[in-house]
Amino acid sequence: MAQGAKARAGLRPAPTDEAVRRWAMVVDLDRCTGCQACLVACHAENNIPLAGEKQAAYGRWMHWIIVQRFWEGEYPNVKARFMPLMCQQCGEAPCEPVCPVFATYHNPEGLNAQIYNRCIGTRFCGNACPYKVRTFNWFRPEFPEPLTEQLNPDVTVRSRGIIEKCTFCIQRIRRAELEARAQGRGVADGEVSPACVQTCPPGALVFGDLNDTSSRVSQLAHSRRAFRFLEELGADPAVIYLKGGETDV
Amino acid sequence: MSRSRWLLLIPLLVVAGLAAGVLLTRARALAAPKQPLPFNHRTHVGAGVQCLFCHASAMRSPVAGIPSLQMCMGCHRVMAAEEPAIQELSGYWERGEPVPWLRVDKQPDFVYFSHQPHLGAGINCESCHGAVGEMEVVHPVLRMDMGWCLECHLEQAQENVARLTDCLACHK
Amino acid sequence: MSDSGGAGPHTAPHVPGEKPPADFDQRLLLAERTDQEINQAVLQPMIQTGKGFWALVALLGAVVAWGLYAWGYLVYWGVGVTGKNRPVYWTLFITTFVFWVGISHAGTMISAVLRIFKADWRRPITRGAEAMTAFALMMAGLYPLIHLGRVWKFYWMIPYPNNRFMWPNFQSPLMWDLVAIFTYLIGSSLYLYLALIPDMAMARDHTGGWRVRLYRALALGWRGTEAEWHKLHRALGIFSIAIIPIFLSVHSIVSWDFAVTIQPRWHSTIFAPYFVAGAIYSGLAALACILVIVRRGMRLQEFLRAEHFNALGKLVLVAGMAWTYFWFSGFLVEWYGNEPVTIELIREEVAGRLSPLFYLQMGANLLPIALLAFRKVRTTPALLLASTLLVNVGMYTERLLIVIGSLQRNHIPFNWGVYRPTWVEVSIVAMTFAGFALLYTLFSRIVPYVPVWEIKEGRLRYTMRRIGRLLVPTAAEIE
Amino acid sequence: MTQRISRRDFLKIAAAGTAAGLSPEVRRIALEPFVRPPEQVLPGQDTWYASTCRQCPAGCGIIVRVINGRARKIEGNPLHPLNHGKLCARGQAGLQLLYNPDRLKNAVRQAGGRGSRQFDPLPWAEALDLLAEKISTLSNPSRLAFWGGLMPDHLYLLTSRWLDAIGAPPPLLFDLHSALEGRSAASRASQLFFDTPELPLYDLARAEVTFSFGANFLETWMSPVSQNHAYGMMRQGQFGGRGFMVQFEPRLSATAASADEWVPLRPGAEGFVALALGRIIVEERLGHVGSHRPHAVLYQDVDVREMAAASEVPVESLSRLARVFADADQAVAIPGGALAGQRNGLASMLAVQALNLLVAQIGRLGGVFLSQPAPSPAMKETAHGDSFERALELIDRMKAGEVDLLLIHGANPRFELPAAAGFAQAAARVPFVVSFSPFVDETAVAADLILPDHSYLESWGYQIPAPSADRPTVSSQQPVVQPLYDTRSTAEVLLALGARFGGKAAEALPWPDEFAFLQESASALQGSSLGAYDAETQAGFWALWRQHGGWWTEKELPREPEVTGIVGQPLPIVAPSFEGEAETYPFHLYPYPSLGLSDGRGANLPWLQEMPDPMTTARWATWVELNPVTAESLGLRDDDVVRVVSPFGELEAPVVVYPGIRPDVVAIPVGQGHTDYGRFAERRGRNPLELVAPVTDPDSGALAWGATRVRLEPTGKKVELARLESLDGAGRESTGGS
Repeated sequence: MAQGAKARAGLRPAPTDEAVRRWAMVVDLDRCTGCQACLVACHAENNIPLAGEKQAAYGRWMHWIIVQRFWEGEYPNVKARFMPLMCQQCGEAPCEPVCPVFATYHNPEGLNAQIYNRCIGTRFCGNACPYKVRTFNWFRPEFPEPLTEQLNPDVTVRSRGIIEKCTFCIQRIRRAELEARAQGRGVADGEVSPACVQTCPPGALVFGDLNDTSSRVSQLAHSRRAFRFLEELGADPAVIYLKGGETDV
Repeated sequence: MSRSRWLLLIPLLVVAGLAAGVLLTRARALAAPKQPLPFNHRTHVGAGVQCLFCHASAMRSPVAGIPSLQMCMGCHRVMAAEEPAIQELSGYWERGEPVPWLRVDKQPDFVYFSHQPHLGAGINCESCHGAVGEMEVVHPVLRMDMGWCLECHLEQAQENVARLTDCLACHK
Repeated sequence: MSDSGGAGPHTAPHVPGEKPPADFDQRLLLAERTDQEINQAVLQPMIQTGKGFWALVALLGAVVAWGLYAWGYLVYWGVGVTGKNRPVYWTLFITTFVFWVGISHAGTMISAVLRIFKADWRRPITRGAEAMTAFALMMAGLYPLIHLGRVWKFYWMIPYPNNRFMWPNFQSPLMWDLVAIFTYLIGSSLYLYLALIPDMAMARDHTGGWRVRLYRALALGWRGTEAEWHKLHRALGIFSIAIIPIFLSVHSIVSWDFAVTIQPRWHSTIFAPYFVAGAIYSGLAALACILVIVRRGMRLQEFLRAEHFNALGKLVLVAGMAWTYFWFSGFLVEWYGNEPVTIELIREEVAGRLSPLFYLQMGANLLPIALLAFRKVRTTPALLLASTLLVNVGMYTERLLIVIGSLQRNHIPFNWGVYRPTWVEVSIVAMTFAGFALLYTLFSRIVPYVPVWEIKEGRLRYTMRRIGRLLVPTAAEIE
Repeated sequence: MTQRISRRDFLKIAAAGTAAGLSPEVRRIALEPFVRPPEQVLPGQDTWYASTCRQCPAGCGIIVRVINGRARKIEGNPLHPLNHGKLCARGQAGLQLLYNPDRLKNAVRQAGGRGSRQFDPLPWAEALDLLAEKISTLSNPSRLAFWGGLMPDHLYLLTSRWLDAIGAPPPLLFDLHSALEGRSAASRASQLFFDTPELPLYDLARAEVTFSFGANFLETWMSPVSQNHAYGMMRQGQFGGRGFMVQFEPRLSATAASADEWVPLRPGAEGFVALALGRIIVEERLGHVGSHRPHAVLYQDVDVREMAAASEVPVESLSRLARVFADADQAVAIPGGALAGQRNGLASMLAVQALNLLVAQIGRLGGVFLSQPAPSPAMKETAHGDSFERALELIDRMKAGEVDLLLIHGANPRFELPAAAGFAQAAARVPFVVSFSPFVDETAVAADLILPDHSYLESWGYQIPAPSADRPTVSSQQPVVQPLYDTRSTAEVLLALGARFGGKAAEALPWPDEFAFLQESASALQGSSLGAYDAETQAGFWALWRQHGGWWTEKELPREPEVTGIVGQPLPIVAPSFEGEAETYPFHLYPYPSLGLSDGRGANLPWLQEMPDPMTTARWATWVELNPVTAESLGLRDDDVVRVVSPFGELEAPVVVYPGIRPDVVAIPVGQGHTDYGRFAERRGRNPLELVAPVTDPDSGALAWGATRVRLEPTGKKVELARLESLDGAGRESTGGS
């Protein structure tokens, strides 16, 4: 993290006072029950189209957040573990430098932004992303009437031929910031939460500003259980996982 | 020789065609839409009606909002009630039918725009919508494209420019 | 005399009645031929086109048309009609793109490098090679467009001033690609054209009908004066040197498209030289194939002769060895590095689903090296054709494995994928192969395939002088 | 509010704009401003309405984001004591129920006769006349039958009053979801053990050790959201440190995956394990609750070795687990739905409940409490759900031609019942069938008249959550948007009928409309000192009721159970029995409700169809889970199609080789296999209920859905199952093991 911040200061235009923030998410694997509420909430919030059976079977599904299920051991001593995976909003995002048109770039708040209407669909970022969390619009999105009514007006419907991915629900962040600014105050910790965090029944997901030492995420980020996924690749993710615990009896 | 001169004409024609196309689209983009009723902004503004009196939600909401029929009728039950246009208007009112006004200035779907922060920043309506008060029928005066937005965002206070020129500030 | 194709007055190749030395025929075209005969020998096959030719053109045209339909279909419905999926985002298009860029290398390699080193055997084949470069690049250039999700927005990759303050991202290897390929295409086309001017003039003087008009335009009023020759040689000299770094850069950059990502297998420091070696290998092989075929089709046996194929074969052999060396050093390091993902990839190739491709790749790339070691193979057109075709199959497969094979695996087994091509992709790939063949065929009928002036020039370089009792060839410094 | 604004009054920009997508092809968008602006609605600004989720019986509180008169997003109600602002996948998908393209747009009658699928629109007036006429021409009101399923409590109350008034038998409440989670059985067990029909409440959040016997409480059992919330607390939220959890069931569910230990046991042997544990605790005087003498009698004829053998759980692990359970300060044992699915269900449930008694956890923190009943007498009659036995009785009456008019609401018996139960044939004998389903489901197709109810986002109501929150709670339901179509609330239909008949029916339902009825019931809570809020006026109270999304007490209010005399005699030891000979049908069939589609009612919501199953990551289909050993012995691999044959039917589906299941068990998710029910559900997968024997647990009368044996026949066919995970990845986290 620290090293990430340093690199940002060094390699990128220094962030303005407005945005010393770094939005981050904590995923407590000890709480996650694989209930998939996050996945559906994400579809609802972000107008994510559905692939349908045939396409889904061929790896064309478009979820921005998935819950991976890992098997350990063999029957009868078999264990299954869940691990949600969404865009890690890397500080040193491998997807950013390869985009020829700046459709994906690093925003001042440490978000790994994807500007849909700028994307021309080289899918280079998709190859560069080690987490494979970038999905592609293979066809025109379809919403049989009146399912269009469910679409969230704060999020555009992506056309065919472009890459999309988890944005940490930027529209919710923007809404909260505008509101806070209108009232002449800052955004309080816990005021903003992406759809998945908001709905997560066991409270496995926590969202907040990693650079604010008092925020819940930065507290949890210092937990003994904290780790980053594929940390060795040095992408400096903004998603911090907390290892599942063990109870000895 | 003559052949080569003819050849020279081709690029000229192409350029001319392109130019014509561009101009036409511009003209079309700035044309006034055909509204269902001959609403006249000049007379209303002339009568001293403030923009925000009718477009009240601009202060608090992303959209400025079109005044409700109730609001129109508020005055027009008595004022100029015999005018044919007003007759038509009250026709809508009696049928309880909304007037299908046509949008004048609009942004594409991938743009996030909210009136509230802009008015909050003290920008007045005219600076974007032009002198609506002098228009019989309102038509767009500016092509509200990204360059135009940036011009203004870049002139803001230094500490805000980074935020205001961040793509995510306006793109959704 | 009006013949401006030759250089200076015609001199007999050697003193008549003398028996030429053993290695005589290895030098170039020293047979008893007047310039007229040479011109005719080159122009005849150009002008006389049989049914077979038009049949071929029609066939190729049909394939291209179908490919264009497939492209339209792709643009209309979206990339979903191809076999791409997550995580296999790049497939046949990029593979074929790399392949074509590779092919385009031999042209400059042969004509520029050999020109600099004054290798005389290059003379009859330079034009064929340069043409190959140009057309292969055109085909390659299509793919960056075809594979876009929104091709109608391709111009955002071109840096042009706009009121949005938006520029392309020059950090992206794709932009490097764009620049490199453009430069290379322009450079090699000019290079091709320069060397063409004298022959255009020659053709202008020896043909009739619409051709004369065409050639007059193209010959830029070349008259063959001493000054013109001087300028031409200077220009060619400059180009042949300038184009070499470009030609090296192009394929290095193509390799970096892959190497700059942290995708397992792609993320390798040796990729640039490895790709360049592979490119030259496949390019030279492709050139050999083409030459054998054209030689047959255009009855150029007397220009393209065993000694050319022999020399070319040697080059292919060397390139092949270089490729093998780079491939092996890459493979060895991956193997010993023992990174789980990479090992998974190797397992997949050696024993897994990819093994057929892998062994095809190895066989088709290594066997020719063994074959080409024999002079007999190098000098027998049929055998040469077979082995070089093999090389191209091998190199295409190699790119398949690099692009698609690697993408099917990544750091997260949960996210692995499989890829199945669709008719759209195959049609479009076929389109570029047909397109290349079509352009090449038409080209060979409009432009003297054998650079006549270079042949003649070469002939002048060698004159036989009698010194005492010996008959010695003397090389004149023309270039 | 919403009810006073006509639908087209709303601006239509948002919808038009979004539909256009990235291509701004719409050059001119029509803006339709309000005719009369409703208060608290600002154009383009979102408004949140509090209501109650009706996707499952739990009754979570929701808030719905409405912009320009369109519902855009559903979230949990942060004030609600049951789900604390959280919501599950199915709750989130409620929007697609509202905006489903296959909804019925008005009342219809099936012109070409049942199953013809020719639906002629019928004006409501005529429809009601028709229904009224059918009722009045009944030779005897007892020949009217009302089959209810997942009904909101207010509707249940109205219905039963109305039926009672016209002299018809009370409504039958039976739906597959409740059967699969063993609601009626749990209620019966509670009756026997605590002498009340209210469901027990297990204090997961504060339990140190949790023994769950076939309770899939993180996926579909009872109140998953609040249980998930509690689970989170149990893991990381409590002071006592991280809790310990053991799951006893034949198939490793998502709940078992989250448990610290999974104990695979033979189907129907859960009770045996519980008994054995109890016996060990008593025998070895484990734990720190003093003497076990008073409870010794419970286990006097239990033989641990027998039990171990019968359940195939080794004695060692039994005694280890017994210690773990007894030594904990707060331990709780949960009798789950899988128990109710066996013919010894009730006995097993009692055995498990007894464990709580043994460690004195009845009415203690981290132990067992009782659900809170309706806080006001006005809401007293709440739905508890009937056993499968009752359903079979009604079916028999229908077969015998004793039913002339069948009304069906909130259930889809033709799909949900075991095919062998013969509902379809029975319904064919009923002269006139009326369905209130908003969709054309299998049952509606076999109905003469369909009077589509509103979707729950368009209608009024209230719900008493069961199992309840930690305090008395009523969850209120209000329309968040104007009804999209010419549908009508079933409550309104009943009230209208009442008005027509006059007399007793009218007296029983004196309210002019549903709205008035609910206002009255709500105001019964006004002035309570316990409430989280109160108001002077009825109108004020009603406003707060709607803003809060219901009423609940300010403070937690645990309800301590009283055990009955049943604990004075030995616990019953009942061996499970199964349909089908072990020789010809070597495997146990284990149908389980799918996380997304539940018992099939979610199958028409595309989000839930596309949502991966947490364990197999498969979607859009039905699959058959086999233990790797079993699969290999049959030469089956992933995606091979296998035929599953039971004495009652057969089906074909692709195989999922599943490490977490007993070799002698075959698990199939319920939910797919619809023949009707809209474009997203139709002709997709198979319904395992076709295989299930229509047998019950004689003690509780519950459907013994787990008591069928099957055999497997490879077909040699192969299909590509739409999995999220890569089969090559083989469920590994890293490539290390390759």
